[in-house]
Amino acid sequence: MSASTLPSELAEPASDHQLLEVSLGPQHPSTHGVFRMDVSLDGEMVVKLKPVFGYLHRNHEKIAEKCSYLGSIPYTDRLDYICSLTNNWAYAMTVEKLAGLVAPERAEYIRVILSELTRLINHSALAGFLLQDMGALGTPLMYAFREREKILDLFESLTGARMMCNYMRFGGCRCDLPPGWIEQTRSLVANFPSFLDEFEALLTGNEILQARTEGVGVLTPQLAVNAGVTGPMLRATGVNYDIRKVDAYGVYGRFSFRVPLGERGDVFDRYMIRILEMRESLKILEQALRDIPAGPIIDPKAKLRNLRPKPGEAYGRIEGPKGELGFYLISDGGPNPYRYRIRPPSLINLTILEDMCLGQTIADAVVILGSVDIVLGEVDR
Amino acid sequence: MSGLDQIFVWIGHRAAGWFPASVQPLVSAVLAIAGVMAVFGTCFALTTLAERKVLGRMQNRFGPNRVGPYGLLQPLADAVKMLTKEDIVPFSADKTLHFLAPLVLTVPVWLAFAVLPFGRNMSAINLDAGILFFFAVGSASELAVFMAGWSSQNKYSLVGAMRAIAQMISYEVPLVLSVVPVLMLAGSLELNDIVAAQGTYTFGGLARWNVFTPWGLAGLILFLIAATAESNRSPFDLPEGESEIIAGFLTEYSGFKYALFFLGEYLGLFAVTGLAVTLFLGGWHAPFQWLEWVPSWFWFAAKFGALIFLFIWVRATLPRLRLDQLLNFSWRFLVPLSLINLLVAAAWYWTGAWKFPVVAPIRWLLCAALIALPYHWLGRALRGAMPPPRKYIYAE
Amino acid sequence: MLNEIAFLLCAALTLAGAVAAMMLRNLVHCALCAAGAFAGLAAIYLQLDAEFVGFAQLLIYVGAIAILIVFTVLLTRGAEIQPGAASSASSWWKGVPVGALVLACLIWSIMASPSLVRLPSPNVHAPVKQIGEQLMNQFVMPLETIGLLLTAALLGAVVIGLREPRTSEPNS
Amino acid sequence: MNGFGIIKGMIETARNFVGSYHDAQRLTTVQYPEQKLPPVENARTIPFLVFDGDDAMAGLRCTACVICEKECPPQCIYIVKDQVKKPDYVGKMQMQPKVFDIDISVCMSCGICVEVCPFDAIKMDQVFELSTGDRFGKLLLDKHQLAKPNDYFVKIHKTEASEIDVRREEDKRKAEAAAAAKAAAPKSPATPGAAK
Repeated sequence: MSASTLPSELAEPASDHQLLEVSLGPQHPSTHGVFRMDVSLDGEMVVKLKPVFGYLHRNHEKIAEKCSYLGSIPYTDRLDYICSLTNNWAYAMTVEKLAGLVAPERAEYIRVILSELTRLINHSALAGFLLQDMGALGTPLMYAFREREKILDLFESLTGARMMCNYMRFGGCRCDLPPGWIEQTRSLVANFPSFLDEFEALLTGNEILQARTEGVGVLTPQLAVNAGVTGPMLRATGVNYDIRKVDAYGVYGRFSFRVPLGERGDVFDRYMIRILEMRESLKILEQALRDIPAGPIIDPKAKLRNLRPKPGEAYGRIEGPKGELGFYLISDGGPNPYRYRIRPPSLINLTILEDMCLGQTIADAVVILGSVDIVLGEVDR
Repeated sequence: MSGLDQIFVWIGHRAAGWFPASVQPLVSAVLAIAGVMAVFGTCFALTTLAERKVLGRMQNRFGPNRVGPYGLLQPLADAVKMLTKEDIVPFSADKTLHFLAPLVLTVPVWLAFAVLPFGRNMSAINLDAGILFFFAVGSASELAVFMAGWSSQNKYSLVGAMRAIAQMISYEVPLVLSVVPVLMLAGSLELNDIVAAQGTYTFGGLARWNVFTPWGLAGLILFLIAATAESNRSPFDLPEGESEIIAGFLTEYSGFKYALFFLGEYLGLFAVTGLAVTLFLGGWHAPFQWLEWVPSWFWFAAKFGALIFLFIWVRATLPRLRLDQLLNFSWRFLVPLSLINLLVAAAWYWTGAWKFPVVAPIRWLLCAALIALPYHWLGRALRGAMPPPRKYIYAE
Repeated sequence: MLNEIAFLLCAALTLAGAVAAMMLRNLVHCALCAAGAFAGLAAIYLQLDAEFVGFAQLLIYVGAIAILIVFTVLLTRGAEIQPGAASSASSWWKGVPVGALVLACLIWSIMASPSLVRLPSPNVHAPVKQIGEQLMNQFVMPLETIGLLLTAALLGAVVIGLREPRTSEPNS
Repeated sequence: MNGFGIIKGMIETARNFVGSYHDAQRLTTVQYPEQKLPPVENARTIPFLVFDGDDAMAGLRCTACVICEKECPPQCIYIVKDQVKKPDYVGKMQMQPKVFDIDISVCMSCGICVEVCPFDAIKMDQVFELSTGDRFGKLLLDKHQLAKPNDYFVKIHKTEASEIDVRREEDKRKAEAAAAAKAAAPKSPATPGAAK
């Protein structure tokens, strides 16, 4: 759209057949990172929407082919930089399948605790950013970040870094829980529901929020399943698919928790599903913290350096906060993988953005993008 | 008439006295203008700081506290920043309009302060048609917003300007309509008469302000909602919806013109708040009889501060409405309600003549019901068919 | 002395606005100059101490009609700057005599009319209350008919403006 | 649209506003330069080289085995071996690095070099005020800037450091016992009955 046509374009604002081409470009306050939507508007209504991404492509999968198995663990932190521990777990689980290692009990419990804490971080941050897109100037976001900071402090005292944890290893975890860590986590889990109640009191009953989200960006279960959408977005449309229940990987089989399912699949359902999922994660955390066993945290057979799994392939997947995060590795017996492929839930959930946004206004397109919960690190890899 | 209450009037007369008689009216006018501009200029500076500090405290963090004690010099720092920042004008912009827009927005808003009574005989002019002057001057801001949006030759500012004009036109109707009951019962358009009408005190020494009557309370709520929309503040800040169209019609402005726009916006807010205080909260009258000794301008400032805090509080809490909801809300909710409010005021006036024993509470409840029921029905109609409350099934 | 200067200033503003509204090439500039002319008129009313009319003029013309004109200019795609369109037709000299003729008969009819003979009525300070009462008592019929007329015009505008509901073409 | 949800939300922000004046939970900001968060033991920012004793270059534990250089994912360590050998803490002759550079603008503080180092020579530091004016020169730290004494290591990572010191003391004592036994042994072949 060269500059020369701009003035004439502007001279006749949208009437029936003349569309206003606007690119909600990589530099836009509410695209959650470098993501562009080429939108053509008829007045305020979205007529055509083409998502453009790739601005944050860092060639992660090719670098992993040249890096040793151990070397690419810190890179998985940078995939979905909000929930680094679940990325680590998915990668470590895939390599364990490849190399035939088994993590001891205590390590599996620690992994469940850390991934549920990461789910709390992700969902509360999402609710905060969704309201920020709707115009609530930062108040819900600040409440969400106040709770997220407490969890990040726990991560820092355990793994050393708040967001780039680099904690899981093949066959277990890098270091054991520091003294007093479990008590701190128990007290956090104890008073987290009070934050959720405060958050719901501030938002869920709010008429403006209901007006802005009900019936907006409706996703039908058939389209969701056909497009391969997973995670809270899929469950918001009513489809019962949660990999923690389907695969029962790790020690999830031992915990009793429920999976909330939505009714209409619009933005309000997605927001509510994430709030309810946070309450379920709290239940899992209570049970895991209650009966975490003592014992070693790494499989004695696990080798740190020049791990050479026997040739073969493996696909490991977990229920990440954004959906089914999968790693597919092919090993040719060498110290680094022959092929290293990631199934990014954010990218796959993003492919149907246009179907949800057609017919809505530009303000809704921004809110729908917010409810899809994308992180560009994972979308572009 | 205690000395402290009339201190500003006394200073004005003494200062005017030094000049020859012929030019005295001009001097007193200039003094009044200087006084208003000084007071509301500093009030603008302090409100930007107060807004950031109160917003901060509501979000569990400190507001600005690095520049000066408790951040008091922050407005000065902002002003210097705004003055020194480069004033970028886009190449394809319409230079003259781009320059004129902030002026056309700010100048009329200063005029609106001429009519407001800040204290006992402390209003710049006693215009016979005071409120009409206030709204006449206030309506020029739409033109300025259009000039800003159009001259920036930028898609976002064009969309922002369209939204701003649609919002301002559709919220000016309820703004004016919610003021009409006050005029009807006060019997005059002059603001000093309206304040005088609220001057008497009832049995418990409680002042007889308009807000204590059902139509007054409804009128104040309607007026404040329409006022937030007129001054583009939070639930209705669509014209510069940060998350959607970057900064709406302000996108292409920087440097001092940007600051001028904010000055115009805040002054519009002050003017409307001043009017709300005068019409519904009894202008400069004390809330109780035994508080009469406190100077009158203090009461005006206290009520003014309370309403500004309310605006900031609303800004901290509520998300933004969509354009179609915004217009529906005005035309299908506020305008009918303010028309019904006229009926309630009439009912209140006619039931004034009843004399049987416990008349006041019955009369109050009757009129309150007259406004509450339509409020509920219109609310339900606006929301459309009540969708069944969401039930979330849990799969094991 | 002060009044004369003020009056001349307002008159100059009004005239300049009106001429500019006619002569400028960019239609949006014309619309805004027209708004300037309306404001000048309001200033003249205020000088004649007709407060109510002055503020009403400011509210209605500058507040609403100017926006109306600007919107019509914008939405009918007139806002483009027609490059090269001469602001005045080539055969302008034919128009001059016609203009002079119209001006002559205007001036003649004003001079001949009896109203000039009457003494200028004392500037009665018409407070708003008096205007209100007059409107409600003496001129209630014209007020109601104008109200009906405006409502009819409003409904007509809405009907014309109602876009035919576009059949949204089903996509993919 | 009856507005009670909005009022409930407003009460919530009001509670936070009032709470921020008396409840520590509702005002969580740490005023950074004046107040600082207590240091977390496991925290890690950039690596540093540990040396025993007081002479940095002589007491350097690093034996230039270049394992960390190979394992570092972003390849930000550069080592050049020195020909001169020096005895380590148990007296065994070990190599030492002539050049040991870490480019801390490339380092992503992942801590893999610490895990793979067999000599406990490189550990993760906790200093984070590293901003410098020069993007290239000053961010390439050489051996002298990286070396820090062992008691600094004990101060910041207490548990890990104390374990390592205990193990090293034990090795040193075993080595001296072995050396003493060896020194006593040459005399014993002359008198076979004396060796125990």
